[in-house]
Amino acid sequence: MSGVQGALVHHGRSREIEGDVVALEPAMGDSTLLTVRVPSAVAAEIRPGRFFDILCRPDGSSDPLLRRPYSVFASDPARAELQFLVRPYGRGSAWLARRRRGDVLDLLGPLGNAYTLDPGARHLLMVAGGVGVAPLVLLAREAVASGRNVVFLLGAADASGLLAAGHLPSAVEYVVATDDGSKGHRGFVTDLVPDYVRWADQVFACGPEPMYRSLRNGLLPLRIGNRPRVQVSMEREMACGLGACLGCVVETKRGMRTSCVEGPVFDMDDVRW
Amino acid sequence: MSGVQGALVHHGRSREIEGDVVALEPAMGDSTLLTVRVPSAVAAEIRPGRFFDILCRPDGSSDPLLRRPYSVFASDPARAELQFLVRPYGRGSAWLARRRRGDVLDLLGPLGNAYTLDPGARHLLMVAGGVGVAPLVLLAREAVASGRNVVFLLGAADASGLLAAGHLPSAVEYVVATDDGSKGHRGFVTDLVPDYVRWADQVFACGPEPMYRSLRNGLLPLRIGNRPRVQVSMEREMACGLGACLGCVVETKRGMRTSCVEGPVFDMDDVRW
Amino acid sequence: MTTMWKGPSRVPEPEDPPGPDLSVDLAPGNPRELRLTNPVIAASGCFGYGLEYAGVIDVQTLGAFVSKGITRRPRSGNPMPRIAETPAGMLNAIGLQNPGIAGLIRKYPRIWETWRVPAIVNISAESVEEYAEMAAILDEQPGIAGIEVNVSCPNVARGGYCFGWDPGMSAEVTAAVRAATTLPLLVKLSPGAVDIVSVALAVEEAGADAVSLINTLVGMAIDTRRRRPVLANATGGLSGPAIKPVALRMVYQVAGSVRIPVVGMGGISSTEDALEFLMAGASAIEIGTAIFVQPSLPLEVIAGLEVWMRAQGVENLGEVVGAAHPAGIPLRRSHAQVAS
Amino acid sequence: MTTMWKGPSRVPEPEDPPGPDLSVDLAPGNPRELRLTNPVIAASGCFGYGLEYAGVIDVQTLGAFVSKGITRRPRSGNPMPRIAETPAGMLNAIGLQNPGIAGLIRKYPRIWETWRVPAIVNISAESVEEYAEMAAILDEQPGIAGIEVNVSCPNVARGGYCFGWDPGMSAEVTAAVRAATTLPLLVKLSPGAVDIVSVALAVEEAGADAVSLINTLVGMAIDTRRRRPVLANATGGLSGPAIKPVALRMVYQVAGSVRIPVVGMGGISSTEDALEFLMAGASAIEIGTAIFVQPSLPLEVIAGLEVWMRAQGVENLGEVVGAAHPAGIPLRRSHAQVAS
Ligand SMILES: Cc1cc2nc3c(=O)[nH]c(=O)nc-3n(C[C@H](O)[C@H](O)[C@H](O)COP(=O)(O)OP(=O)(O)OC[C@H]3O[C@@H](n4cnc5c(N)ncnc54)[C@H](O)[C@@H]3O)c2cc1C
Ligand SMILES: Cc1cc2nc3c(=O)[nH]c(=O)nc-3n(C[C@H](O)[C@H](O)[C@H](O)COP(=O)(O)OP(=O)(O)OC[C@H]3O[C@@H](n4cnc5c(N)ncnc54)[C@H](O)[C@@H]3O)c2cc1C
Ligand SMILES: Cc1cc2nc3c(=O)[nH]c(=O)nc-3n(C[C@H](O)[C@H](O)[C@H](O)COP(=O)(O)O)c2cc1C
Ligand SMILES: Cc1cc2nc3c(=O)[nH]c(=O)nc-3n(C[C@H](O)[C@H](O)[C@H](O)COP(=O)(O)O)c2cc1C
Ligand code: FES
Ligand code: FES
Repeated sequence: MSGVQGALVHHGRSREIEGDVVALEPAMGDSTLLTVRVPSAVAAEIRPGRFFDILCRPDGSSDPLLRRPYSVFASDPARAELQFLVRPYGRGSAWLARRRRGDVLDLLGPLGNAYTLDPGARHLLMVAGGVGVAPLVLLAREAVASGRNVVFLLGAADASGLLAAGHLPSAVEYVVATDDGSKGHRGFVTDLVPDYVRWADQVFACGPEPMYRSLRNGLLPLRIGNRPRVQVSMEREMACGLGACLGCVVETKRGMRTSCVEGPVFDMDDVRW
Repeated sequence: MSGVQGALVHHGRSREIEGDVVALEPAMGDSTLLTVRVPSAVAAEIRPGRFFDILCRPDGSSDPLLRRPYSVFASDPARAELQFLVRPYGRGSAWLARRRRGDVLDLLGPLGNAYTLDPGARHLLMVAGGVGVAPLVLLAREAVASGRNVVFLLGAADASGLLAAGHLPSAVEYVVATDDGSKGHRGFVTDLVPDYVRWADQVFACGPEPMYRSLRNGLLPLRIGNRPRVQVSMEREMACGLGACLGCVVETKRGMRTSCVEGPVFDMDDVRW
Repeated sequence: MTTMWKGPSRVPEPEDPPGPDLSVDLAPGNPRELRLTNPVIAASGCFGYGLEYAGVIDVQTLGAFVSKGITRRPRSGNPMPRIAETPAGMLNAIGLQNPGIAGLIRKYPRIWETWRVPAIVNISAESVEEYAEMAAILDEQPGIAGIEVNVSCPNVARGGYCFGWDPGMSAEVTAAVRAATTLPLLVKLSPGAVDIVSVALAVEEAGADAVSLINTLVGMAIDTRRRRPVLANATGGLSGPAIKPVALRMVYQVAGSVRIPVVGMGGISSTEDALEFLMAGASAIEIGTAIFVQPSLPLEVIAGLEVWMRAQGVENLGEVVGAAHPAGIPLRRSHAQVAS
Repeated sequence: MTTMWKGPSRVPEPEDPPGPDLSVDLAPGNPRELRLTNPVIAASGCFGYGLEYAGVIDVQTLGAFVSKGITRRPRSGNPMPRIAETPAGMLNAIGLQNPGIAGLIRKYPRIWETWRVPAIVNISAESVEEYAEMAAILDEQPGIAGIEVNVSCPNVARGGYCFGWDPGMSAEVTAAVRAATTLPLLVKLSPGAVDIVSVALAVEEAGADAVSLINTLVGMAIDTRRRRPVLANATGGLSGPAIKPVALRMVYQVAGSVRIPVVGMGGISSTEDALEFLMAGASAIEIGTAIFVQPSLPLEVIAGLEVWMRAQGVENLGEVVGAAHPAGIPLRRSHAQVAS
């Protein structure tokens, strides 16, 4: 490590941090829950929806080249620990899921904006598709801690792909849907949304883009004006994570917006679908 | 794995094999002795000087691209185990030395020719520089087992870079040299050679090319004709390991020869220096 | 289906369901045709003369293989070092070490003649006449299924300007070779051309049965300790996964313009990569550098393509060739027509 | 030593031994000169307008940075997806999303004016006149240390043929920009030219203060599931470690011919890589893609070069520039003369 870099870390400028892997456990089907120890100042900066761009390759290799963004699933500032829920998909996630205790990860972050809770909102509806649970679990914990009511909808292919209820605060009403009906509603998670729209003051969603489209189509006839407000986390492939490359933009009614800095959370009504 | 590849392995044609890492232990300074379990038919094909081309990167990465050749340090056909002595140098060796028990390696081999013992040779002089000990340790073991006398010279930068005597059969006369004089002769290992030239029926060397040059210069005035015969293992960067790319050639008096198939062992007198 | 150039590479087992058709003809306009049982070819310079791999993989199962580049006279090649590793790639400056065309003919055709797999001979030369002369010599030989003309060579008469950079010079070489042989003729394009499409169109016009691309990009590495280029030759040819995006782009562009079959290559290291090239418009693919890393890869890709076709319900590979072009590509006759 | 363009980037501590000289002038023939405290520059399109990284690294320590490519009018860029990862590289087709030159001027010069680090503005255009017009506008602005002219753009008047592929067209752009501004002028060459040396010589002749190279190679990736190119734009620019060997070779060739400073780039990801480019003949280097992977990399390279120079006893970086050329390179005035 060069003195220069050390100095930067000291001045609190660099967001490149090292994280020690302290635990890995299976969670939600074939995904892995990764616990990483980071400087405690970093853990304190976490907000639901923010993410880290993680380097997913060994030292000295340049392939795969780019970092991969992962949402924070849980944050424990006291223990200076973060958790990520990693779904094995391609090269980066497979490498990450194969880490072992004691390995050191290179993380850039926290990055991006966060879901925002309206001060007056009491009833919160959260809609998650698959690994999209990650930021919403953190949000649900915060919301319950501040005395709000949370309904948490999760969709997965089958029962094995669902998150164990123990990861959510017990005050949360947790309702699930599976494609094959092996647990909960048989069908899409968005099918469940209409039941809660009138109840909800705010809606928060995280999942693949087709889920947002059906969420939006289902909501259109039920919403009154633009109420309840809906926030979605837009997944984009990212290069820099810092708003510099313009590779991750989302087309909004206000023009092109970077999803790494001005997102990943957008107001559903602001996005051009 | 495709059926085709399975069939090839079955027909004994492919030399691409999987090896399970069964042990890693520090050896010779900062090097690592890696024990790998391979199909027993493979372990039986080993001869001193032969090598395996090992893939030194995780699945799904293409950097570093090429395999790295490693000489067999020890072979135990009964247990179907091979040992490699890996010196941490660059990207490939660093990755290899970081493996853990239970990891699976992708090896191509055994490749190359081997040192040859002349039937009548009784007195064998082995000259190793650094990690060049690997194939000579195997050779020394075979030679002692067949009742020959072996003097084994090893050079290193300092005492910590020397191989523990326990790796060599006790019948071997083991003489060392260090650059800093911290053990044995202070200076080059090749300084020791003249003492044994008249005694030796055959000389075997493995080390960097400058070592061969000084070996050759030292021997020139002492040899009688081309006696004793000297075999050297020529290190070349390799791409294919199978004689196809012509990237690893050695210029010999008979023309360009591939060091992966027609070598790595060459008669010193055959090489154009 | 027309007859295969040589018998099928694998005798189907009785329990096999009727398999998808992977066969391809790389010289549909040529009466001598170049029918391959599958589109996977071992690339020039990466497979020796076939024999080097015969003890390691089942060479006969390949669609074809291309010999190391041959010259008129024997060459001992460049000084060492000849190779250098680069990020996800490698540089080579072998310098065309080869036994010369006479040396080739003395040894290989009579072996290849007994093989099921088509052998294609890659030729390099320094003048139009030399290319033609070599083609004429090969024309009479047994066991040679086709010629791949490497135009990434310096034209001595034009001060060493590379034949393959210029449509006119490439066409001249093609026409001369065409006149010298009726063998199936692939012209292997150079990625150094400023507009590779115009080179491809020129060699198509001049009589090539197919084009293959890309040859290596010119690159370099420096040894900072010695403060000198790593390669004795200073520059070398860059190959491997690193160049795949450039190769794929060029195949896409060329396949969108020519009507003869296109053979795509450059960094192919998996079935997925092979499919990318087929969808870009290649009728067949060559694998080079990746064979060094995994000798069984070409066989794995053949099997992988078959598995993929079954899974996707693709009966004839021709259905996939050029599929990534939103507006399609000019019809080519490399594959059997799909029954409608 | 002549005065720095802006003050030194780091106030030396009293206990510091006299350090090696990393400074470089990229416009030694220009009275407005372009003096950098060190040769490490953040590349265009990879560093936004500097502000994006100001909260993350100490931007002021850089040798310089180059803005995202600016056009005459604002552009909203290409549809998504705009990036795709490739082996040891990435493709981008951002499509020059930028606020236009007026938008740039409204926001950035007054910020840059307060910065110690030189800001270089990268410009793109579709006609010679447009390039000149933009240069004239920038000429009067404060806070701009130089212009980098991106000639890897289609010339609309010539049917979209890329300016940078042709020595004549590149020289025309250079001459027009030169006439419109006295600002230090870097011309950024395209690797698509068949002979990049002749383009470099032409722009040198036409009045460029320096050349920078290389811009991205044109590449492609295909999504085999959708059977379509990954990028909405089909093709994109390939950057990152994968292209390093090609970039290095071009820098080596260009630096062997021109007398103006050469700024090298393409895949630089470490101090070692930077040294390779310096030894190939670059007087300074730009880092692009690797900043995405490691934002602190440019600072690490600056420190790394200094450490290396101390270890090797190199007092002035000029001693190393071009060192890999066995016969040396034409003398350039980018570095202070070494005391003999
Ligand atoms: C804000 C955000 C939060 C996320 N949170 C999570 C999370 O909590 N848990 C989780 O499992 N996943 C999360 N993801 C997805 C994650 O970042 C990876 O995309 C995913 O793990 C797959 O990557 P891979 O390397 O395994 O697959 P790959 O095989 O590399 O990726 C699949 C495809 O995407 C392409 N690709 C991947 N990354 C890039 C890139 N940066 N630029 C261009 N192309 C690219 C690849 O080329 C390939 O075609 C999140 C993504 C975003 C944007
Ligand atoms: C026959 C033979 C037997 C060997 N036996 C042993 C042994 O028993 N133990 C041991 O520790 N080492 C052995 N080596 C050396 C070993 O193969 C590696 O070269 C060494 O481990 C360094 O590789 P690396 O990846 O760590 O370093 P790198 O940093 O990759 O290599 C150092 C330099 O060599 C270049 N390089 C490495 N491999 C290639 C290649 N294939 N083609 C082109 N350039 C290349 C790199 O680009 C770099 O410049 C042997 C080599 C040969 C030829
Ligand atoms: C070591 C080596 C030698 C090569 N020799 C030749 C040759 O003699 N003739 C030729 O046309 N191409 C030659 N090539 C180029 C390959 O055939 C192929 O076009 C190129 O390597 C790109 O494919 P790849 O990335 O799959 O290797 C050679 C490539 C390598 C790596
Ligand atoms: C996302 C991205 C955007 C770029 N935008 C520009 C640009 O606007 N103008 C330009 O001249 N070069 C642009 N480049 C090219 C880089 O400045 C650089 O020449 C190239 O990426 C090679 O360097 P690298 O491998 O270090 O990235 C861009 C590169 C990337 C990756
Ligand atoms: S990832 Fe670069 S702008 Fe968002
Ligand atoms: S490594 Fe290819 S011929 Fe030896």
